[in-house]
Amino acid sequence: MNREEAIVNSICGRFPFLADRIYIQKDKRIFTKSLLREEFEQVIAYVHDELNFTRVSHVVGTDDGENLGLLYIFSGSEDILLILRESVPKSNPVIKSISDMYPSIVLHERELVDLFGVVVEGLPEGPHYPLPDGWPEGNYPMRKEWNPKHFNKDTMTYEEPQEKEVQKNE
Amino acid sequence: MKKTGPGRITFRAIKNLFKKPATTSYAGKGKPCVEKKYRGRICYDKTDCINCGLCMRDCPTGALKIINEGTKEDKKLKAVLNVGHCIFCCQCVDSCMKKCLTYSQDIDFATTNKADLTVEL
Amino acid sequence: MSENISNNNKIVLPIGPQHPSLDEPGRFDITLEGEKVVNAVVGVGYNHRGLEKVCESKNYIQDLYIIERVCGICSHSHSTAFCMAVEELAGVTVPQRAEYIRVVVAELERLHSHLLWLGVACHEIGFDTMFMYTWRDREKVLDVLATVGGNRVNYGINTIGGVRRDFNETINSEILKTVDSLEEDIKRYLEIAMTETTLISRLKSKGKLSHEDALKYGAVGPVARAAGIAIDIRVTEPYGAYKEIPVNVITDTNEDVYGRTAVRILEMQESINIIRYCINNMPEGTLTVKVPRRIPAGEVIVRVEAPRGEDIHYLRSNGTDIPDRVRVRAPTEANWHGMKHMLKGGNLADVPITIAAIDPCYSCTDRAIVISSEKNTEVMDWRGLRRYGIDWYKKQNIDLTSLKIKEV
Amino acid sequence: MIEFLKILCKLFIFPGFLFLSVYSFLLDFLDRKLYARMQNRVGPPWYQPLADFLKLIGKKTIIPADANAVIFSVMPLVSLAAVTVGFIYLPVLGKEAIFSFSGDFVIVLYLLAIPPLAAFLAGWYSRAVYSTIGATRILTQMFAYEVPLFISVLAPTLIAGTWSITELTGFYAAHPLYIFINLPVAITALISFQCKLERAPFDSPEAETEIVSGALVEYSGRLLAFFKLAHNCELLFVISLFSAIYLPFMTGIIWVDFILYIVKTLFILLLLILMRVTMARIEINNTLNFCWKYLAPVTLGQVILNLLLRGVL
Repeated sequence: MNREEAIVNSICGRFPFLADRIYIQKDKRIFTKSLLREEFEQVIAYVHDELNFTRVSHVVGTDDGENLGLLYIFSGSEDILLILRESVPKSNPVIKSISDMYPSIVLHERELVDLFGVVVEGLPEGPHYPLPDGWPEGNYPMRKEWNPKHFNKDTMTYEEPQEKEVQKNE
Repeated sequence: MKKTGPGRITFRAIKNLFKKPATTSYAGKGKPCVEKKYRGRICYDKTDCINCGLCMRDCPTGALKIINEGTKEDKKLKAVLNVGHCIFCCQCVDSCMKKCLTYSQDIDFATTNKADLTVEL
Repeated sequence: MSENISNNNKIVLPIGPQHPSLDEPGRFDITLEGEKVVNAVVGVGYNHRGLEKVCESKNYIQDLYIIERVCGICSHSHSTAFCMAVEELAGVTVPQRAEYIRVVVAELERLHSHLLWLGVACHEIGFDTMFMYTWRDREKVLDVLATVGGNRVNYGINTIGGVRRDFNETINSEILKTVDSLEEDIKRYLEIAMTETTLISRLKSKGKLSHEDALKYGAVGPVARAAGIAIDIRVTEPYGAYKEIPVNVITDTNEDVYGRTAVRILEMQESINIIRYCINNMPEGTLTVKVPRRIPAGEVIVRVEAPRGEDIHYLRSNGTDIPDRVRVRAPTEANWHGMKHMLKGGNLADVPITIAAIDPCYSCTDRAIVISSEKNTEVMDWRGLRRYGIDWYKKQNIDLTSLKIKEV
Repeated sequence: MIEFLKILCKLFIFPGFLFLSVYSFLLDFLDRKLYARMQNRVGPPWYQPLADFLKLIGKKTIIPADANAVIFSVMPLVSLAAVTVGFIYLPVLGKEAIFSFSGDFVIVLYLLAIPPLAAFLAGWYSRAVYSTIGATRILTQMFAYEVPLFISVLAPTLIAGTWSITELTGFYAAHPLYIFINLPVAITALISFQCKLERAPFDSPEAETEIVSGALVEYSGRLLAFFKLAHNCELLFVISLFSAIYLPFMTGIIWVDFILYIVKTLFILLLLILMRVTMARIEINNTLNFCWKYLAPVTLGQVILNLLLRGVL
């Protein structure tokens, strides 16, 4: 049994609901399928405290249509990457910050706030990153429906074109 | 631990006084001379061009436009390059099946007029 | 003034967004008590260009060049990572010769990046002579890279499925010649770094990041290695030709800027060895393998050792010729987290060198449409100055009012 | 009348103000050129310092709203005036200065302290963060170098037994071998002069990468031009003072002496440049440590030695 399988087994032993949702993609990459928020919070404490995945490389936000996917990439003393995927609905994208366990996640969580419009509970106060301070509310550039062509850089407003639809109707 | 002390490069500094400087003065001294393999502005030879559009499809910045002013049978092709957008990756040269595009060693495009940056090849 | 100097003799010193010691815009609000730094607020994000969003609207070949321009210095490692990701999704194997060429270029890039860093670091501590010397020697590497790749910094040697240009005898001998002369230079730098008192006094025990903190804040690259963490993707997760090439991980236990300097100089030596090995053992063969334009659906995470540390790319495709999501985690991004920790407790004089010591690449971090935000500028009378400038140019018969700059 | 014109000529043309400014431009050029050549660069053309000066003169001067306008605009002139007046007492042609009296040494030392003070006041009343820090650093640095500098300049006078620069130069010119006694203080003086001129490695008051350009960060246009001119003149002033005290070799023939003076100044400049080229910037607290730990004891030792020698000789 190699190291990857050992890790998978230890996670599955602790969290039986994960058994069919965790898989080894290839050497040194362990992925999980989408977890709900509550599940994620349970797993992450275990991963940090007992499996010694003490470093978080980054968190990738993805737009999966209805939901937003968040991929947390952890690594530890071993060179295996463990990727935990959390899924939150676009309509109510609330997650809990893990910055108390992983102080280096703050910048990445801020990025989720700015680019995907995720609400991160427990994120320390701080400046915007990476968008400027005057950025209009409700504009989340990395969501698929946001098209940079409709953003006016001079007035800093996002104008959804209505003419186009009219043209279509014609 | 080696012995430490200040002024360890004094000798080298004095030696440099009698050496040729590593820099040259560029301003007003003509065009720079670059290696033969350097990727400069692209060149276009329309004789073999079939107007397939592969170069335009692969251009990351949309700097290159091949325009057909004639009809489908009687082609009058010309290439327009916006040097301001070009990033000199020369992917168009690689993408071209008929080897119509090549790169030159022309790299000096500085101008005060933005319109000068759009050139016909 | 009044807002900058509060009652209890604390001064908030803004370093940036424009400052001589920063190569790119970033903002550091340093709270000073006398000369001592008591607090630091790190603000980055000035260089956000929205590259990841752009990548989602262009095909893989176009993306390659966009990704290459994430960073001007470690461009090759970004493009290598992206290529590896695409190749893995497409399920193709790159020819051995191409892998070797990638490694040679990667190591040349490391040489040029570290020489650049050494120069910048020397400039930050006011040692301009060393700055000039290192940048002079860096030109040799850039010349070779221009011959190999065609450009000085964004070489464009990678393509999806291999490399675009081959090596021949002349290039090989040129590389070996450059590397030989650089080896002597590097020995000299090491000697200077070891013996020059003023240099040591400026670098020793500055910007401390202990082993535990480095682990806690997730430091990568030379910063982590200088804190004694032997993490090097070339060894821990070999990719490409590194599977066959012997690589030594350089570590240091100084945990400070001095250690980072030593690590970088020794890494240059290691790079030279790798380049020699590659040139002497380069297999013959083709350069590229055909990769379909449409990449099968899937997701992949690729790690590459850039000069500044671990570079992670996430790529997800949906079966078309346009990627679904590209995420670049540049090495600098990981090193920012410990910055506040490093700055605190030092002197004002240590601030530039401490910032420089992680070899910050703001563009990398921000991967970034610059959106001008003059709203935030705190110039005393910006509008007046601008008006004055416009009037002045008008007198010279140049009309600047046609330029659209937003009024504050 | 002719006597009066002669003095005016001496004051304003040679070896007074005109000579001072022209030669200081030349020294500035040589400083930059040699600095560049030692770094393997081409360096500026010979007219660069003058061109810079004229360019700055033509630029608009901006006085920040918060700054004290009077002090802000007067300080460059104070700095320049102090240097120019001080130069009158330094021997250029042979051992004769334009003016001299028995206590001019003290005057010169006072005038020497004015340019840094002017820069400090200019920085302090600019009311900007960088300039405030720069000004504080200037003052801190003054505390560091003033004592070693003064003692090392005054130590040679103990042997000569005079407080006049002209007489001092004359004394050492007559007894050239005595100079070697003063060698330790010559070295400390050179280092403290470098420190005084705020050149690398002692340039933390104007450290570009930390506090942009320190005290003078808010200056622009004409005022900055005069500060720069004053700084150049200060360089020449300090070099001339050094050559008068520690290298008083002369022949007695006026034009030979003048050439000797040029050679001496260039030699000292070379030493100053070498110091600038070969070292990294020292932090301000390390400058303090260095000056008080190493320079001050050496100079004090020299004073004791010279006092003892005085009794013997």
